[in-house]
Amino acid sequence: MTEPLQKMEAASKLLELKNIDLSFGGVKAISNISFDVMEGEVRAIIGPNGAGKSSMLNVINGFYHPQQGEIWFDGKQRRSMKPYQIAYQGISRTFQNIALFKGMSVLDNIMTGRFTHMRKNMLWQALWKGPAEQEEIENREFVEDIIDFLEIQAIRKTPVGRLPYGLQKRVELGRALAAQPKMLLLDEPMAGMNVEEKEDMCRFILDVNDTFGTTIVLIEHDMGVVMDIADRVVVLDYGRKIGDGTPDVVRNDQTVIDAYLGVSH
Amino acid sequence: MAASAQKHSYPAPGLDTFPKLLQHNARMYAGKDAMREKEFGIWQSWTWSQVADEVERFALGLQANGVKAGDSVLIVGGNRPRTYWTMCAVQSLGAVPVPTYHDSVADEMQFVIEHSGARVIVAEDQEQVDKILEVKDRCPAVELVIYDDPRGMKGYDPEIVEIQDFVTVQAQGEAVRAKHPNQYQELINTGKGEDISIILYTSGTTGKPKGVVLTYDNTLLTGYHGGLMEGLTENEEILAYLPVAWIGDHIFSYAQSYTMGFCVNCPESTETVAADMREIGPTYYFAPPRVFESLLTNVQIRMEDAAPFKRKMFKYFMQVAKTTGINLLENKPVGFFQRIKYALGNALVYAPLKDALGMGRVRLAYTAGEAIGGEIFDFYRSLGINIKQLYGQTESSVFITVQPNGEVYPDTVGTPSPGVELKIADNGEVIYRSTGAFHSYFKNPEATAETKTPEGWVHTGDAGFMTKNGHLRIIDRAKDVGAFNSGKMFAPKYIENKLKFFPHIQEAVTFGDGRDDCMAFINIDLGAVGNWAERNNIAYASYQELAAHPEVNKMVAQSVAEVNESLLDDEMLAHSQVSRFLILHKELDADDGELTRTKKVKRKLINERYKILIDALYDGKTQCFIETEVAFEDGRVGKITGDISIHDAKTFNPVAQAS
Amino acid sequence: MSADFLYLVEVILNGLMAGVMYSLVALGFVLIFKASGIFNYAQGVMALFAALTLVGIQTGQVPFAHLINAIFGTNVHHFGWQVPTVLAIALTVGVMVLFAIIVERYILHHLVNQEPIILFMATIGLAYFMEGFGDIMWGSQIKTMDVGLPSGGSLWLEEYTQGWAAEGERYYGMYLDKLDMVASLVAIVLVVSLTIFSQYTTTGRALRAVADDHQAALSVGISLRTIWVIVWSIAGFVALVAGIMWGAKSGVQFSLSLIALKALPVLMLGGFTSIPGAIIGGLIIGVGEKLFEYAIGPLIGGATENWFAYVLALMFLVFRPQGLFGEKIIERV
Amino acid sequence: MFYRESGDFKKTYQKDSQTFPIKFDRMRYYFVLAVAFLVIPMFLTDYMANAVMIPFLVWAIAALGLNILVGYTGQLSLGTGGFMAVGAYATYKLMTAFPGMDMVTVILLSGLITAFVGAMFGLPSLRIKGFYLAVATLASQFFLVWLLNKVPWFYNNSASGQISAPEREMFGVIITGPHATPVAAYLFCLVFAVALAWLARNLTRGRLGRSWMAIRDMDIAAEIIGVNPLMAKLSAFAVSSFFIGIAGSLFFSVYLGAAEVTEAFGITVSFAVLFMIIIGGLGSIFGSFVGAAFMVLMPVLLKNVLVGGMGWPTDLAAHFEYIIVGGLIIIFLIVEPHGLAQMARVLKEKLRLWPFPH
Repeated sequence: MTEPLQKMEAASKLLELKNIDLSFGGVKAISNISFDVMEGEVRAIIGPNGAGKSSMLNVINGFYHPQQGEIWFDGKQRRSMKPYQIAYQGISRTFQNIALFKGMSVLDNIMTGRFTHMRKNMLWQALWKGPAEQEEIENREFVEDIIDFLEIQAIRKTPVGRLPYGLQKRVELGRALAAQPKMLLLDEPMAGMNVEEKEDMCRFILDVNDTFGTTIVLIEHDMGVVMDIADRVVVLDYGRKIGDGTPDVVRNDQTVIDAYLGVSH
Repeated sequence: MAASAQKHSYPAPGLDTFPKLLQHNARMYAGKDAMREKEFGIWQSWTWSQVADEVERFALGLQANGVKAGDSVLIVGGNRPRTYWTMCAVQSLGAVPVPTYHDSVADEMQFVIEHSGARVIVAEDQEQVDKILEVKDRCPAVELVIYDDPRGMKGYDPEIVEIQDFVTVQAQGEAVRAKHPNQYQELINTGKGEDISIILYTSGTTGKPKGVVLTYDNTLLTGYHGGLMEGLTENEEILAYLPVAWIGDHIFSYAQSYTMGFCVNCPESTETVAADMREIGPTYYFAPPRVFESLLTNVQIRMEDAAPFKRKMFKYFMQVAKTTGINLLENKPVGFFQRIKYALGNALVYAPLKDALGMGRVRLAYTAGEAIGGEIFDFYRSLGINIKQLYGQTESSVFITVQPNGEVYPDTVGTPSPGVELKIADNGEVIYRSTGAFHSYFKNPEATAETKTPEGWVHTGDAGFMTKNGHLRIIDRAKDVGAFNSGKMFAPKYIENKLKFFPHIQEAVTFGDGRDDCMAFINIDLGAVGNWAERNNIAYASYQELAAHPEVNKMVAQSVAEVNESLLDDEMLAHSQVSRFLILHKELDADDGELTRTKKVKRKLINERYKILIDALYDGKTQCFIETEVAFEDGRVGKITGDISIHDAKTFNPVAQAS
Repeated sequence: MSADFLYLVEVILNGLMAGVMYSLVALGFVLIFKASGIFNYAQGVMALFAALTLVGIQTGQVPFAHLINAIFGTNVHHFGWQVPTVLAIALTVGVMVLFAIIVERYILHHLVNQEPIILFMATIGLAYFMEGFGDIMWGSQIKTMDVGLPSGGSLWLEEYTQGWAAEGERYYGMYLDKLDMVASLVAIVLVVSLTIFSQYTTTGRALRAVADDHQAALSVGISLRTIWVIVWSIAGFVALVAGIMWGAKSGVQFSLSLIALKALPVLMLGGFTSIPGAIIGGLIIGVGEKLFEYAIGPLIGGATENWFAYVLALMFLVFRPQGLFGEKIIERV
Repeated sequence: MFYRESGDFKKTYQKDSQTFPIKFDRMRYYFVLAVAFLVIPMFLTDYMANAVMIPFLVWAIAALGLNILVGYTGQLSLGTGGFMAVGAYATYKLMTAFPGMDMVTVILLSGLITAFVGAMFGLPSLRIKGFYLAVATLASQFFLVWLLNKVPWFYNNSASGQISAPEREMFGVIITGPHATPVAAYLFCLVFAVALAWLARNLTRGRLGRSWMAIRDMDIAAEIIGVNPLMAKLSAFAVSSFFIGIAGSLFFSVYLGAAEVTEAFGITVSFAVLFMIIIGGLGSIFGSFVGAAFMVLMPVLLKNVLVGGMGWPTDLAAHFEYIIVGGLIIIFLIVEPHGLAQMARVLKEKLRLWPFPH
């Protein structure tokens, strides 16, 4: 358990949320939550259903705009931004219910993930030959690395709609990775998977964190998984933060046990 | 002797090692592809000169890391270019590559590491490195592990052993080359044909694996002569998908590639082999019979789903192919009308089918390892695929016999390859002497002496005989072959296999060793016979009841008679005709210890347990009562009793037949 | 009161009544959309088809006479009898129910789980089909619709309002069409009865359940297929009413199917799921386009009715994408 | 059955991502091009050119344009007729204002002008989705037609309210006006059709095309990836209108020669083009051509069979056309929502797998 601590001392804060309040038509989804994410760590958000976990992710990637509070990312305070602008800042994510582009192949889905890294304008693309093709090939090389990394070579050109659930999740991770994000948000990456698929997914997440040094924020229900792979855990309940710390600390926190762990275990 | 004349005919004078051949190819075929690997979605390719450069840098890098002549270097990896380059790089240094199966578990790997005394290991990826680290403390000699795929290796810093990236080692080699440009040339110049080129561990079904030591003269010459005989050129394409630690892959994808100068293609992953094969369209192909068999089954299953018209068309043209295709392949006379039909079939079925299987361009395909079913064999040949059987083993550098073009028979394995002398020993065992005959078993002089005589004859362990037209037919493992009291050979498995060829015979056990004639136990196939019974309105309640039915007995007797008649064809076996047989009252079962888990007959146990039946067979009785213990599925033990009738089989007189 | 002001009032009243006519068509759209999520582009053609059928039955036309004559070289046109209006209307309702059953059976049933946009395009196909079919069945010449509705301007109103203007000699009184007034009445009756139907009858409640949640509706034992047939039948009936009104006003002809296009902006304003929305949307558009034509039209060449409704709806939508009464679209992430 | 793919492997990404990666397809494509450019002009009659080939090419261009918007970007539009009218009137104004300008420039400029207009009408697409947008695009249809009809400047104050194309030459051959040779007009349209198909392929295969499809398939996910929805939709509207504008331009200048806006570019045009891409195949360049061919050939055939062959009155044949088109739309949406192109794809897959059924 000394390893994550060392990691944190060396790293700086990549994301800091200060006193975030979010409500929909008077209903509070998140109230006064603050926490931070260190560069290079795996940060888990846990909590019972309706605790505000997904809302938290939506705040981070700009889908929801909190009524109050500050968001600091990469050393700068964030002004109100559209999600696509946030993508350019280096945050990408996966969705709880797979949100792949159904009409495209695996390769095209992941290539689309390279969007923020492609620059050639419409005229070059219309001509294709030359700079646009060159750019396409460079990005294809990058994407092929990811395909190799996720071991999905055999399905490269398969339309995503035909894939089984577990593989779709993997492709979605690939699409998020293709953006080379500084921070990766994973919304229940292992939901609905069998044990074997979960193990694979865990390995990929840790490998991503390891190989690319990507900071990861994830929501997950499987406590075993969270305790295994997270460096630090935030616990939410009814839109409030009730615990924060290393898995060991959280596991032994009485409030957390009462509110959450005690119930489900 | 013809063999000795060829003995030292290298592809060109002085090209007696693979590193020298590589340099030669880099000059001859500089811009031609030597290797391809499907990776990152496309076929990454390396020309011969690029390969030579990669190998040179890695060799010098290995040298910089202390690898020297005589060392063993363990290689654990799949079919990837770097795996093959490592072999050549190690050979460049006069060291010996020891490829091992990358799917072996850590303990198996530990044995090879220890036994070969490797100090350096080149491993493909994290998975392999993990296995090595797991057994590292039991293999103190290992000093350095080099990995090919850096994936997941970033955090690795075990203090017990040094770990390096393949690329880093190559960079070290490059630095050496910059300082001493001629060093590599000097290194490979010292290599000679009689040097050890490789050690291959045979998987060994019993006991510990044995390391087969092969010299350049073994592998290089055998591969070269085999290639010349088949007319292979530098334009062949081959798919490397079988384990590199297996002699076949070493000869086809390494020795022959280097000697003939053709291109080796590595698939993207094990799941994509079929797709990758279709893309590449190899011209030279090897597969064990089970691969051909499962491909055929696959074809049949897929065709079952086709629309009735298409299915009929397929069946019709496959029938045309059966009668015409093989004759065409062997340049035998074929009528004009038949040719037209075949051409039509080719357009509609054969060519697209071959293309779909990735065999559209295959000029030469080999199969070996075990007997291939005649049906399967004929299927591919009738499509126009020149598939041939060969017979060989690790100790012979593959080639002992090959079926020559135009003389392909399903039940023989062909005539001796170039440079092979073949004999049948007195006990019926096939022995040979050849350029490919191995040097020795590594660190195992006893085993070497057992297998290889001082005159250079190698025991194959297989029993066989030469047919009248000079082809070798393999019958059985030599140790399973016995002798009748007359001293004539008794090959139980050969006869049993012939019996089992009938769909209604599930299992057969024959007796004859140390007896006057041959007797048989038969197990009927409950599925097939049960089907038959239902169709003929024969009621039955159990296996036993069905087995005792007179109609069933008649059917089996008919089959036995057919086998007996077929045995007449071979002088060596004509006397092993089954004279009496019985149908067992129960199925031989692995749960009862009568079969191994892989469904092989345990002869010794059966000899003991069913002694009373065997005696009855030989005593000439027509009935015999038996009681046997059986284990039920729920673990209880029960008894089955039965009164078994014994039948005389129809036998044929060899002399009468001959006249 | 000045004459100009009175004229303005007249324009507004006319606009309101035109709006009611638009609403009448829009109503059919809303009904089907609510129950099946289908945006039925064919609603306008249904009105045309219903009107054609009504006139055809009433006047004793031989169906497919054109086709029969072309194939057999005969020359048949009429049976030679007249069918009483009430009976003809009843028969036409029967045809529209039959039509609903056919649509459900052969189209909707096969498109159950398709995306809305596919269903929409299917109704465009249906519209084309019916247009051709209606023409082949009843011929494509313009027909007059006579079901006994009053027509022409209301003289009584004209006389009565004549004195309102200060300078009476120049003012001829308000001109309002009697038919428009009847149509407004009919529309009001229709809306009220539909509301009652959907609020107070079992079938009506079932319809609403289906609109809310297909699965839930199925689980309480309502057959989706039956519901769809009912809804399409009602829509067919509404189409018939609209067809009668419009047909009586301007003759039964191809352009009748284009009133569907007029209904679209109404829906955009009112929202696709709201019956009151359809009414109010229709009124807004009716009044708006008349006023715009009155005030701005002469300045820019007139005939602004062709596009005004659309542009108004477009502007409106940019600020309120779900329409006036539509439910707020909440995007789930 | 005809595919032989063994040995057809790719060593570069360039080769791997080419439009026709399979050799057989590539050959077939070259064959079709050769026939279109070399063989057809030799046998082209006036009737074939005017009744079949030229309208086919023009409609194919329009269908390509609409397919970019509907098939690739998922934004249903019913404003095609209006945009074609813009292209046509832009061409008329350019031809009459700059008599020296060559036709290629005129047509490209007309396309650009339409692209601009299209982008303007695409602005609401950020807020409006689905049917609402489809209905909103009707606004552009009606408004544009009204505008072009009402403002005399657009038709140079001609008394009839018609516009008619002056005579213009390319390489010394007359391609517009009453004296144009059909072969020249055909080739002129063919060049545009081929070039624009190539352009459409380039745009749809790269970054821009993927951003369109991303918006179509899952707009929220697309935004997360960095796709600006407004830019994606506007660019789709602009590119689509560019194509449609060129189609309108050719329709007027090369095909019709003279046009009146309410007749030539009414709402029926919008629907016709929509039907082409539904029948041909949404999101398919090949499908745009097939759909156009179908919608051009079907009435011609029907007319020849029913009127010419069986002696029916023309109006009856026209009614049948409606029934057939409407019926086919429904059948296609039920049986194969991705149109003839998808059927061709399935057939191709079947042939590639032959003799296996799957």
